[in-house]
Amino acid sequence: MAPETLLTLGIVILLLPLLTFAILIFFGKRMGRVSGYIGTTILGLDLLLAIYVLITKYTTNFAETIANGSTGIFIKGALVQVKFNWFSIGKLDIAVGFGIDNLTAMMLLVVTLISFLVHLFSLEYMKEEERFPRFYAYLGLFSFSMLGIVLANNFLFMYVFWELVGISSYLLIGFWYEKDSAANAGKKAFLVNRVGDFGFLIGILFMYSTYGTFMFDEIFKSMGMGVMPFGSGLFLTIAGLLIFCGAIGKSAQFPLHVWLPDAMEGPTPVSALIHAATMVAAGVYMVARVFPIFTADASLVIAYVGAITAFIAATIAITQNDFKRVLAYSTVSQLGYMVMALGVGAFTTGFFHLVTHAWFKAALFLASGSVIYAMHRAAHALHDHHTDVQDIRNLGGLKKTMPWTYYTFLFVTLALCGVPLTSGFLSKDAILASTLAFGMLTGHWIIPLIGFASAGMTAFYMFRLTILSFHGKPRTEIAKKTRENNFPIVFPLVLLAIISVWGFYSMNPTNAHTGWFYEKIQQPASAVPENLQWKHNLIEKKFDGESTDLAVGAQHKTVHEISQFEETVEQAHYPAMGLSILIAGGGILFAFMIYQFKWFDADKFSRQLGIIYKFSFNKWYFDEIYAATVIGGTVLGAKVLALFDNYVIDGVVNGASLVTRFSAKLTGIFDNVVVDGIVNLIAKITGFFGATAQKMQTGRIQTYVILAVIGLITLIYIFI
Amino acid sequence: MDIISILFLVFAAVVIGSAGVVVFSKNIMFSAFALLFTLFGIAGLYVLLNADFIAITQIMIYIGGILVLIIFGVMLTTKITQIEFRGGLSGKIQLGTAGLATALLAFTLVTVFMKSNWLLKGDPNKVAETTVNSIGTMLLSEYLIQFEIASVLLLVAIIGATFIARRK
Amino acid sequence: MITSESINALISAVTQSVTQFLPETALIVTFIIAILFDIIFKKTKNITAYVSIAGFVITGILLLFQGSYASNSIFSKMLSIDAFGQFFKFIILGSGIFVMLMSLLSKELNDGDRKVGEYYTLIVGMTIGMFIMVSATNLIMIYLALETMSISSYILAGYTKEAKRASEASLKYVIYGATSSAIMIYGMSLLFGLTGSLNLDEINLVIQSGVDLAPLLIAGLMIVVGIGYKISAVPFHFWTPDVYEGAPVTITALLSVASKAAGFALLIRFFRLTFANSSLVADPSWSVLTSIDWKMIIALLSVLSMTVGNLTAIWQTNIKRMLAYSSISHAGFMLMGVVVMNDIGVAAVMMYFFVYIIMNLGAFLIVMFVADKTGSEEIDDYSGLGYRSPFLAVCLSIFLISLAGLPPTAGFTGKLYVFTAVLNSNYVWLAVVGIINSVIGLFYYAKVFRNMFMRNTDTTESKFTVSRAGIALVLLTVIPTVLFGVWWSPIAAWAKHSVAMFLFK
Amino acid sequence: MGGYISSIFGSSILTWITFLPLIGMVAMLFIPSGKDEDKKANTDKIFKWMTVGITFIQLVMAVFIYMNYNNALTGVNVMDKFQFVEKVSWIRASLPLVGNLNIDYFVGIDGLSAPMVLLTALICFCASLASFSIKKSVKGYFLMYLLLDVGMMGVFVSLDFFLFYVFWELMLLPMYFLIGIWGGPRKEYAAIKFFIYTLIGSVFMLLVMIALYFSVGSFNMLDMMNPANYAPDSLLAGLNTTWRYVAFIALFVGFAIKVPIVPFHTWLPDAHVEAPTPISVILAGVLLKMGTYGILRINFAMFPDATLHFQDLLAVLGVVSIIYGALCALGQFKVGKRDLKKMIAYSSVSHMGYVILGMSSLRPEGMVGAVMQMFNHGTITAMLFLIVGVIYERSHKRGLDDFGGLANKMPIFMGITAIAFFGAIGLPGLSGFISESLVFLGAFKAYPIITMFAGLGIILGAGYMLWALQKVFFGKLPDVWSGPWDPTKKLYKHDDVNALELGALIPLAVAVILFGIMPNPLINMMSATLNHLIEFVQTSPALFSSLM
Amino acid sequence: MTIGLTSYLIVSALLFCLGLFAVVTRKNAILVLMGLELILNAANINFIAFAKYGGFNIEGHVAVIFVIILAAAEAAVALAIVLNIYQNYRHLNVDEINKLKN
Repeated sequence: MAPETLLTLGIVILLLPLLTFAILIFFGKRMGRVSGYIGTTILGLDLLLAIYVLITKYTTNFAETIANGSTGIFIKGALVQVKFNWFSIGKLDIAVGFGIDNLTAMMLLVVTLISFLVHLFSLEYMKEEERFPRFYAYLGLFSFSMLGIVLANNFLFMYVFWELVGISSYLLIGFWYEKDSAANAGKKAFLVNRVGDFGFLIGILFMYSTYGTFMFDEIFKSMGMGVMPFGSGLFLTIAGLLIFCGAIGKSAQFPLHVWLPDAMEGPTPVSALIHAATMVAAGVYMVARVFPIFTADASLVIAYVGAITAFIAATIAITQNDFKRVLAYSTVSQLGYMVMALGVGAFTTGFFHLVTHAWFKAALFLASGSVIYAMHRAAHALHDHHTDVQDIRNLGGLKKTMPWTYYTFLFVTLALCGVPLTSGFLSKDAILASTLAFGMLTGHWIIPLIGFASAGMTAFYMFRLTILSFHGKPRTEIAKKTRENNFPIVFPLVLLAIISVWGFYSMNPTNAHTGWFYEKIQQPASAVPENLQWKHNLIEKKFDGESTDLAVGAQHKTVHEISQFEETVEQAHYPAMGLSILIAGGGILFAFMIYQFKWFDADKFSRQLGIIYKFSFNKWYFDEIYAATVIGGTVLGAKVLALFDNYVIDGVVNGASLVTRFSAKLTGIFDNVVVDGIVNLIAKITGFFGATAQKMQTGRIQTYVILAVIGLITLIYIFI
Repeated sequence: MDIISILFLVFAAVVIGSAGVVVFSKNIMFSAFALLFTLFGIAGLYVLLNADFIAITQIMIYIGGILVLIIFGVMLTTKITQIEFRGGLSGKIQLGTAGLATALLAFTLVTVFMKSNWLLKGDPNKVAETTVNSIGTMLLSEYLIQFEIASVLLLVAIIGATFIARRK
Repeated sequence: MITSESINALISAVTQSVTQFLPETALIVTFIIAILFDIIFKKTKNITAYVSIAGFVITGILLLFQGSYASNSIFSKMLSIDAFGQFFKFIILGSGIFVMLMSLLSKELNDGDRKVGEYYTLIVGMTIGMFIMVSATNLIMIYLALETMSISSYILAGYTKEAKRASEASLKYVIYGATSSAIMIYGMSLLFGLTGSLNLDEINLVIQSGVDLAPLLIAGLMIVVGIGYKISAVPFHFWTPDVYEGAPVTITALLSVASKAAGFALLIRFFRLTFANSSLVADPSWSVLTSIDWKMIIALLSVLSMTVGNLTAIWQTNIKRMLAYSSISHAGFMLMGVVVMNDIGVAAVMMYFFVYIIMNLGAFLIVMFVADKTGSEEIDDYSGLGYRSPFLAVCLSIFLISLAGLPPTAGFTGKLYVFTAVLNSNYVWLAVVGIINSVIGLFYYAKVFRNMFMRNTDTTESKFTVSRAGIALVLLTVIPTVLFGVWWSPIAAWAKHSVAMFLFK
Repeated sequence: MGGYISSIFGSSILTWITFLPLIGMVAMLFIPSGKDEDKKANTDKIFKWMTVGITFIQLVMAVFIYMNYNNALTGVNVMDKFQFVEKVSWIRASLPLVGNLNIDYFVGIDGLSAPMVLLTALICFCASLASFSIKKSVKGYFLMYLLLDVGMMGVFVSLDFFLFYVFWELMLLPMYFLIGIWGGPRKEYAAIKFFIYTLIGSVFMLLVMIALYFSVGSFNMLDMMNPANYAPDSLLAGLNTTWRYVAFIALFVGFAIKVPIVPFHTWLPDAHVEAPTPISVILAGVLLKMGTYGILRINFAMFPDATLHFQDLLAVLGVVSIIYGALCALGQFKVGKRDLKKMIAYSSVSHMGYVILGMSSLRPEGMVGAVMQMFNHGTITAMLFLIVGVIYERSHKRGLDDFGGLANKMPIFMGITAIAFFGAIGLPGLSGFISESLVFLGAFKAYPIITMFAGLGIILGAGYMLWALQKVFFGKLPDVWSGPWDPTKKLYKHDDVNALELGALIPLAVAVILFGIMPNPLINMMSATLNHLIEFVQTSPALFSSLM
Repeated sequence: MTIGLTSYLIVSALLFCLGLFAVVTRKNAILVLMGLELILNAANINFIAFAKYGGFNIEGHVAVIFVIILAAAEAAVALAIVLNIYQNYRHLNVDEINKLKN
């Protein structure tokens, strides 16, 4: 297969969902329900193409081309990319392009598959919706944007699609904009993301101003040759961290994780698509994409951010009662894992977890959708519009009424908890092993500690959720009346559950490193100067001048040249595995003890924990803190400024009355002397002079004469 | 002290004194008659300054014309009554300001005049022959155009004054 | 002493002078004919007006011919015949004709059985005074001319004599004017004492050789009082608003343009001839004699006039009064051109005058029409005018915009030239003051068009318009106001040509 | 250069595009407005369609200019690199002492002005469609409108400073009347405020113009850019002299008021709030650009030394404007009447800050970004104001609290609104993104720290825009609006936007999307010129000093 | 003390100021006019004095003649105006003739 065809296919994959969007936004209203089928079909086609691209990519070796000029098709290692000029500013070309390497190909599959399944799922789930075509149009836009991130081979396109993802998620989360909570959640998601994007943008600016290009491979190349922002390693670290800010926002890492749980206001398929598999994964994907630029310090920060996120989210998830919110915090926690993995230097592992997590988390969300949908229908049938159908306290016993949903849910929960024979076991175990190795090598023991602790908590809260929802007896009338959903809803669940089986990735159920995944997706060599890397990541063999060519696709690392880190990971693998099974098992057991067998009273337990429980239940008060500080501060500043501005304006006219009003409103905040003061003063002075001159005109002619004489005398005395 | 000096002092005293009466008198008729003395005094000064023709003109036009005009004016408009200076606070302020201003101006002028060098030519003590001759020559030669324009001016004044003063 | 040769020489000099004095002669003849016709044709109402206008036209033609003489001095150095004077004479003549035409349409003047014969006669008399004034080079000549003009204008200001406000205006004017001119003649007497001469060129020679500065300053300032009152420069302006408001609007118009023009011509000529070093032949950048800072004095007057005029104008409610203050501030602007005391400044003043006359006359014309129709001169009563009489309102707006000095109107051209002159002499501070003032000016002009267009927009009061002749007269001013805003080469050329002043060399 | 028709009847097409509205105006003057109601309605219609026709022809001409524009030519200070040039002697008046005062009618465009001409034509056309709702004194309105059009077009095409100044002031008065007569409740105040602010700026420009004239001896802008033309002892001769700085500041303040740059901005919210919709559109769409255009054309090119000296200050002012404007816009949610229009007005302050920041960088990316942003802000903000207008026409309300849920009532409108709002927050794919990114790219190279602060603007921008979007379009529809907008169905047959409004919105939306995806056509037009300008600014002072 | 030019000038200065004082303080319009005459006479004294001490410069005398003529004309006109005021107001109090003001 010619590289051109591969790239063309990639671009076709990218553009097909946009076609959905274009068709549906203009003609959707007339099509009605047909629009759903159109969308699903197109996405199905997309999926097939993605599978085809994946297979082709993984089975073909493309001949390298020698770069000739700055645009055209470039093939280096596993990376096939095309570059072209978007626009030029005189002599300065702004080049962009798309690239496909193994990582991309895999990610394409993840996105299209999940997207397709969500499309399918929504056919049923959203069928009552008035704006059904609009929903599919947005889904198309989202898929397009997400695929754009995946295919981008440069920062500019990355950012472009990054923002598009933001806006389409805004539209999807706020899809039910009649509800204030939904509209707020969409806005919150977008704004919190913007905060991350702000850092991302600055990071990109660092890169562009240093390297003069947006292209990943060119940046890596220059970096490998020792070019650094402002010529300093510190700024390289800063730049890396700024770029990572983008991921913090998108992947809901601490401290910007607050938007994700709120985003559950969106329709559940959207949650599955955006908040399980794709959008939130974009951050992780991006970190993986630019992995070579992170210095040791930057990596360490990344690892800690991931760890903290994983921990905080897990603690919160334990106490939540909303079905989707539990899953949401679980997602945040798992994303923390991925980031942490990337941070400690386990590139493939992190990405592997992304893929496996995508499947089972999507399944979890879709299952929750299935539950909610069923509950909704039941509630509708009972004319009950007050009960919160998402509250797990209102569920229970669904195992019987919804068996398909239950069993798939159970299986993927196991995968999430890291129980052997699931894909989750493979990936999570690998992560824990890496962190353990990292701790051993660097002494940062907190990271593995948190990793294991979170794993235990994950197991606990997932089974809390499962037990409360599905086991026992129905706690409400509605739950009793639920029944299993039909094909478009169940099929995706089953499919996703199936591919969460270990065998799809590695024949060895205990170690994924031997599977095809690890073979195809290999860690790119770092582009950072050696003195800024972890020593343990250095490969013994020194590169000579020629092979310092560290393009993204340069994954052809000689296999037997192995770094200290990789060695340690191998050593740590089995201890970590043992430990993780123990901890996960413990967590599951604990959940059963409390919720299934009720050996302890959960309420009493929480009361005993008191503050800690409250802290967790209120999500560590993040929202409140932000509302009080960042948002409050901004709003206050804006308010003050707007008042100030109002005052400046009106002050000119009716100074005095406004001063009173102003100071009544904002006593002591503002010393109103600045612009308005000056303007007022001028107005007053001119007014005064005008009035004085005015008063001289008394109408008495003799006064006039005196004044003229005084004028004369004054002039004489001035100039004498 | 020669006779000229004494005469000067007398005339100066008459001029300033009666001018003071003009300015400060409460009775308008007093003022009018005081003005008569002032103008006479000035005519005297002209004589001292060897300006015979001008002195005569002063008496004829000023006293014979203008002053009579003014007295007519007074009689036509005013019952002979007391005329106050401006009253009230604002009047007092104005009076004070006016007094100060004119006093300052007088002071300034006097000081400056005492110190200044003027263009002095010839011997002032030399008694000149009559000035009528040269004035006449000058009026009809160099100052011919002024002479003509003055006539236009008088015509304008006549037309204007008659128009305004005429009853409807 | 008196010999036949000297008499012959005198006669030939006088005849020669008279040939160059034809425009003024024509005016005097007009004056006399007007008086006679007024007496003879008592029944024909506006006969003096027609006679006067005809006389003015003839004067204009003769004035054109006057330009063909080389600059020189006539009547024993009493008057100068030069391009400078010619320019101002045209301006005066033009505004005189315009005001007479305007008067023919004025309801204020023509209502009842008022006799208007003297009115036009006095305008002619006033014009004679102004004609002499712009070319006078002798102190007594100056004084006489000033008085001729003043006496006419005292009467004209109170011409509607049964109206209280007109008679009040007249009284104020006469007291203020007579005092000012008395102070001026006192100053002239001092100048005479310092230099022993009444002729400006001889005075100049004596000053060059050095005189005492203190009395010279006092004398100069006292003369400035007399001229300053004519051009309404602060602090000698106080009569202006009251007289402008009280006088018939036609006379207000005449006072605001013609007498101001004469005053400026006099001011410029007086300073040029008296205080500039005349030993340098035709020096376009005059070198001013003595250490008295005349430029600063004028600058002070200029700044005061602009500022006080503008700031007070803001508070006015009567449009004539507002225009009076506006004319004070315009005097300040024109004084900026005098401050630099060189030819470019003079040219700028001339340019400014040319356009100022057009726009100011236009503004007063419309004020007259509106007052005739609505019976009010209050700015508040202009509200809704834009809907009652769009033509007048739009034209008034154009005049006011031009007065404010915004392009593309003629007013901008004037400002441009004045600022050009000021900046050319590096008087940046003065330019800045002027610029700030031109912004302030906008406030009160805007007040009028705000009232006309933005207030009372759904007025139910009847619409009105003016006669054909009225429209023609308005267009006569509107068109040049706009035209000279975008194309002024001819007036600039004329102004440049007209800075040439006879310098006794 | 051949190959295109550069003139019509012997005059440059620029002359035609500039004075076409004037011709229309004169024609309109001779059509009497109808006396009774029916006839008045008819003549009003004629005036409306005449204006639309004229502005449409203008637009066609602008497109024609665009198609015949040679991207390779630079312009700025090189006379023969300008296009569609027409130079006719206008005023030849000599003055004593200073020689001739020569003013030319000199028009021509380069890459800086060409996009602005296009923008002006586009905005004027769209705004003319939005003017159909004008009821009061229709004739007067359109006369003023066309006069305004002449002034704006003239500013962008003139190459003679004097001509520039005349056009600059020419546009002031119609604007004053348009706000003052056809505006909202506080129209008088807003109009006079606009007038005074702008006038203060322009009078100082006048002084500098005269001073430049004395130094150079010509009003030709290109001559003023050539250091060799400065008379050695003139006020503005030399390099980095105090007077040059003063002149730079005076000019800058004049333009900054127009832009407006904080702290000269306070006229803007008032003017926008009170102005009728089409005038807001023009105000935001074109007038503000005149300020930045002036800074580039005059401040930068004539005072390169001062530009380099004040570069940093400029950048700071840009960022202050970005942040301050954004915060004030955000503040509208907490303070005052919560007026949507006011919020958009403040957003303009913020967005124009990017232009200042971009140009201060003196880098190709920043400079192109700045000029791009001028164009894009023009289209996007014009859309925003049109959108407010659409709502206001129907409900006579525009408070943020007065609405909600309009998205359901007006779905098509919602779609277009989304384009405008997302364009304003710099969404990729829409034109605002390109220009803002370019500004950031350029500015970051020159001023990393300052630019980081500017980046905060994108967060705040998203904040207030989305907030407003939610307030007005999302949530529940208040009961007041649940019925049809116009129960009689006379004016609005549907709840959604009507064809006329779409006619105004869609061309702008197309421009926003088109230049968001393919910025090339626009960038190519300007890049040669702007690169040359940067080079000129950076090398000219050295050249200057070598001459001394 | 010798009587010289300065003596005459001092007399004229005092007369000038007295006249001015009358102009600005007297309420009766006719008295104001009288004050004016004093000022003019002060000027005249100057002219004549300077004429004598400036070498019998006859120009000064001519000037005085014109000033006197003017004074007469002015007085006539001013009195006519005053009479008119009297007809309109029935008094001559200049303070109360103040309807025209801001």
